Amino acid sequence: MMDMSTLPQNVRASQPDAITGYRTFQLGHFEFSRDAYFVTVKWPAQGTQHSHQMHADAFLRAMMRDIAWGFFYGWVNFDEVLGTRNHYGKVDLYAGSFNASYKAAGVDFLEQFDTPVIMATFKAIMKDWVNEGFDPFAAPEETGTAFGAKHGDNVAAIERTRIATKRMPGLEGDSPLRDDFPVNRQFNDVAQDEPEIHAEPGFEKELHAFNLFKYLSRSDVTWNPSVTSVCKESLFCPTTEEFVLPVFHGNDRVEWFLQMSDEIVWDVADKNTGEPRARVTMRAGDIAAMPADIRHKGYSQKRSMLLVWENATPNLPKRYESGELSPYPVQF
Amino acid sequence: MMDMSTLPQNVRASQPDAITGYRTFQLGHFEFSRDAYFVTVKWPAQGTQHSHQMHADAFLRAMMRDIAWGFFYGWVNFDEVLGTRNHYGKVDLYAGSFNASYKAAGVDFLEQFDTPVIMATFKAIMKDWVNEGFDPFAAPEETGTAFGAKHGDNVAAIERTRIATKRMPGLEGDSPLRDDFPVNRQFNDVAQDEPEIHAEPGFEKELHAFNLFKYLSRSDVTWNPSVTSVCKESLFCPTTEEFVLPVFHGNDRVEWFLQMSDEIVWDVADKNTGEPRARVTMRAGDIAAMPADIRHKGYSQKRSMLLVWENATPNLPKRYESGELSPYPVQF
Amino acid sequence: MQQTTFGSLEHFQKGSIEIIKGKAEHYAFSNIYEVASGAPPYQKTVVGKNLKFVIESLRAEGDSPWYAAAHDEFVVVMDGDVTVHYIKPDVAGSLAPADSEGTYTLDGAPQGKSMGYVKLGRGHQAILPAGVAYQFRAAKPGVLIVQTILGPNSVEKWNDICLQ
Amino acid sequence: MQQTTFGSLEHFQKGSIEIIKGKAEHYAFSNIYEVASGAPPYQKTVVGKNLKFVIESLRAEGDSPWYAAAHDEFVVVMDGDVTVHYIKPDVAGSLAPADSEGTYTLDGAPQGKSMGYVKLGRGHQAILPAGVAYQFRAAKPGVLIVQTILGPNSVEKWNDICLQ
Ligand SMILES: [Fe+3]
Ligand SMILES: [Fe+3]
Repeated sequence: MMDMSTLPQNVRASQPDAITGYRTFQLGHFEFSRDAYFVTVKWPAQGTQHSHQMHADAFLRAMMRDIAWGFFYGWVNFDEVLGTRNHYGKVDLYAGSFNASYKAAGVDFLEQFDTPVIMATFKAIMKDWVNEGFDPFAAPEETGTAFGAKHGDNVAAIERTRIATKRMPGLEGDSPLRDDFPVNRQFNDVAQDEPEIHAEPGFEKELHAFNLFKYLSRSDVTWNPSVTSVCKESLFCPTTEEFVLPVFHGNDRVEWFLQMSDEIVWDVADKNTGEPRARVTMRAGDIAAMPADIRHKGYSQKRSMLLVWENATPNLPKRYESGELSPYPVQF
Repeated sequence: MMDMSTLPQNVRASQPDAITGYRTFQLGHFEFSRDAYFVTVKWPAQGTQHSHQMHADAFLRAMMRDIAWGFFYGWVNFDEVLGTRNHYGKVDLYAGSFNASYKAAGVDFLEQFDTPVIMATFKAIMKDWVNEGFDPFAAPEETGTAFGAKHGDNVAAIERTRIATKRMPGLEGDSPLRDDFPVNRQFNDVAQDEPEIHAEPGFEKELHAFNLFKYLSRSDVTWNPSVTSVCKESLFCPTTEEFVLPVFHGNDRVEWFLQMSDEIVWDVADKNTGEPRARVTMRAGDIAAMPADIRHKGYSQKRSMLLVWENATPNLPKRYESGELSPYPVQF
Repeated sequence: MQQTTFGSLEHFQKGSIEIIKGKAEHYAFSNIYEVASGAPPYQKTVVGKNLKFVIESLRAEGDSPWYAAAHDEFVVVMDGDVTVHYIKPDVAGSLAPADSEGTYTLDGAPQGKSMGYVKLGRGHQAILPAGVAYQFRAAKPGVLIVQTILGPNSVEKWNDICLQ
Repeated sequence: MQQTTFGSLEHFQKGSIEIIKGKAEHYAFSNIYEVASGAPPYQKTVVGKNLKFVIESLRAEGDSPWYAAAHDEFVVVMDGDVTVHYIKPDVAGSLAPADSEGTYTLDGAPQGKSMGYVKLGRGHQAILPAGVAYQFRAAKPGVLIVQTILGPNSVEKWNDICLQ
């Protein structure tokens, strides 16, 4: 059990509950608590307290991504009520702020935090609430249950960090390949051959190639992109996907998907209201944009390879929000 | 594997899928298919096909209730898109018809079926899609997974029937008590004593009492009310609840809840649009009405005893729908 | 295992309503223990009403009047120990008017034959058969719920008991 | 285990969009295999465009022109077998204008030193380093995607390739 003295300074938490063993956390005016099956979030609105409940597994999978992605680009909706919005240095935590019904009823609430403060709290929540045997990065078939009273922890699983790549994995001084990782059970049929590199003497460090599909077949996480090539601010961030994206991602810029294998279906909804916009079925070789005014959530019934393509150009959020840039990447 | 020849006459199903092993079912213009993780429902709207996806476990738990309850009173929403509405002899199956966004976009669809036809199809879907080890009536801690390719079946679990009671369980000629059932793991502390019945000679069959809490502690299902007392059309339908009500029930009449033990939180939403209305926290001894114009979904973090109180007076749906009866049971 | 929590006269924790749209009154939300704790013995306080059908919360304390109804009623003991005594009237149908609904209070024990009694503890349910007189007896305060129909003795005081 | 499904020039199954609100065009949805199957060899067809950045789909067939860019580019072979040959120019920065963006087509192999070659199969990725000339060679038709910046050889034909 986590000792209070090990809580980072900025994290406000109760003693462990006598019955469930879980701590309750305060972040600004928000309160997060969990029990055997659920996570409950409370916030003030209209002079009283409102609350919202999520299944613990869904909540932990969502919060894990928010942490691993460093709050990512734009909006990370844990579900239709709760989420974060990244302002890069500061982060909004909100309940109902991007839900048409909550907004209309005036029971929404949003509070901004310095990134280190919210990050420390989120990490402390995960450390306390993820039980032994539950891996929030894993596909359902690969992990134990998130449910029940507190039993143990799984710090190794939740402290995986996203690999930073400068140009391309395997280049000297750059991020490592994954040859030490086992091939995932759902990619046993993916060829494990490597390209032949025939460099002339003196050019051994300049020529470089690797098997991207092999690399992806050895990913031990789902829905967790990592960079494999950098062309200025253009980032290829492929990832392996199984089951469901634990968040409904609302980007503050245009994002592209290239489906490298198998199939993902995307539910697309309005970024501000959550109202449904489209369902996009992408199969191997399909490429499509996720406009800057939507949120998206993917379903992958078989583990699949998805190339997420991001644009890290500075100041994009302002340029999209001001209307300078169209939310749609191509006019035709 | 279910043989095609065993499919009831009215049920339209494909051969088992070569990869997943599951059949695809047609019901009117609806199509139901499942894969390792998801159930997909398709329907026609605006000259094209629309679809919606649910986690297989959530779908199977919802459909199980719809079958066991005989389509129940009013609306059984599997989630915010899909559901059935009971017309007692006929049943509407709908997608988006009670979802403000789908309605506004015109992509909703509703089709009415004779009750035996939709019932036969739903039962055939359950028979084919529920794998060995998965019990859609059980709490998550008590069952194996619903996921994966087809493996075996669990006919015993899905063919449990709701017990019909004429006056009170245990009376001569009435439904049985549950003394042969084990006490549920979460009710090990519930007293198992029985009332003392001191009947004078000749009145042994008229005096009757039993331990209702003991009876409930031995329920082997969750979220599945059964009748324990009948006062004309007033039916006490207690049930034991753990985890989450797999449907969002929209009643066509007023329904009451009396929380007999522990705690349930209810999400309440508008019956027609799905917009949130309230969250009601009920603890032991609390009694509250669910108005006739809402839908409700409960969360029970510990297995709890809930008395659902129904009114089986004929023609209530019309009287509420016409406005003759207020959706709120009491004015004060 | 988490303990199973029942309520009692001594200890109950009423829940709450968070309103997003609408009114708390729509839910007619009360607590049977709270109602019984504030009521005189055997006041048949209506805590649930579905058209003519009701659930009443009763504070059991001492001996109740003798009651009868023309239809089956049911009692569940929600706290304490309660004995129910039954008398079969000599003249069938003499206690409550034919086809009447709800609980009638009798003027003492009726002429008839003792049918016996049942001793109920918490969670126990007994039938109160149509046409039979019955009386509750409780040595210490307890709480009953009765499933019946709105009748001459039913007391409605929603304003006092419901969350608003 | 379900088989892993990749696409190819010979076999791809394009997905679809169900519109609830909005337009299919907003998603600029195409398929790299379909695009490559309808394109002349090594046409740099833009299939993804994020401001100036692009993903191009190329049908690999025979020898490509020699290319170079002032910045790193990357290629992933999505179908077939492709060899990439590299030449380091004698004069650094002589192949693409300084600070230019996108891929330049060279007039044949440039003066310089052979750096060697890489043989890529399906799923293999290679770097196309800044300032270096490179040429694709494919004995049989295949499909490449190139991560680069919109340049003089990029071809945009969204109307022809996207779901509408
Ligand atoms: Fe995204
Ligand atoms: Fe209900």
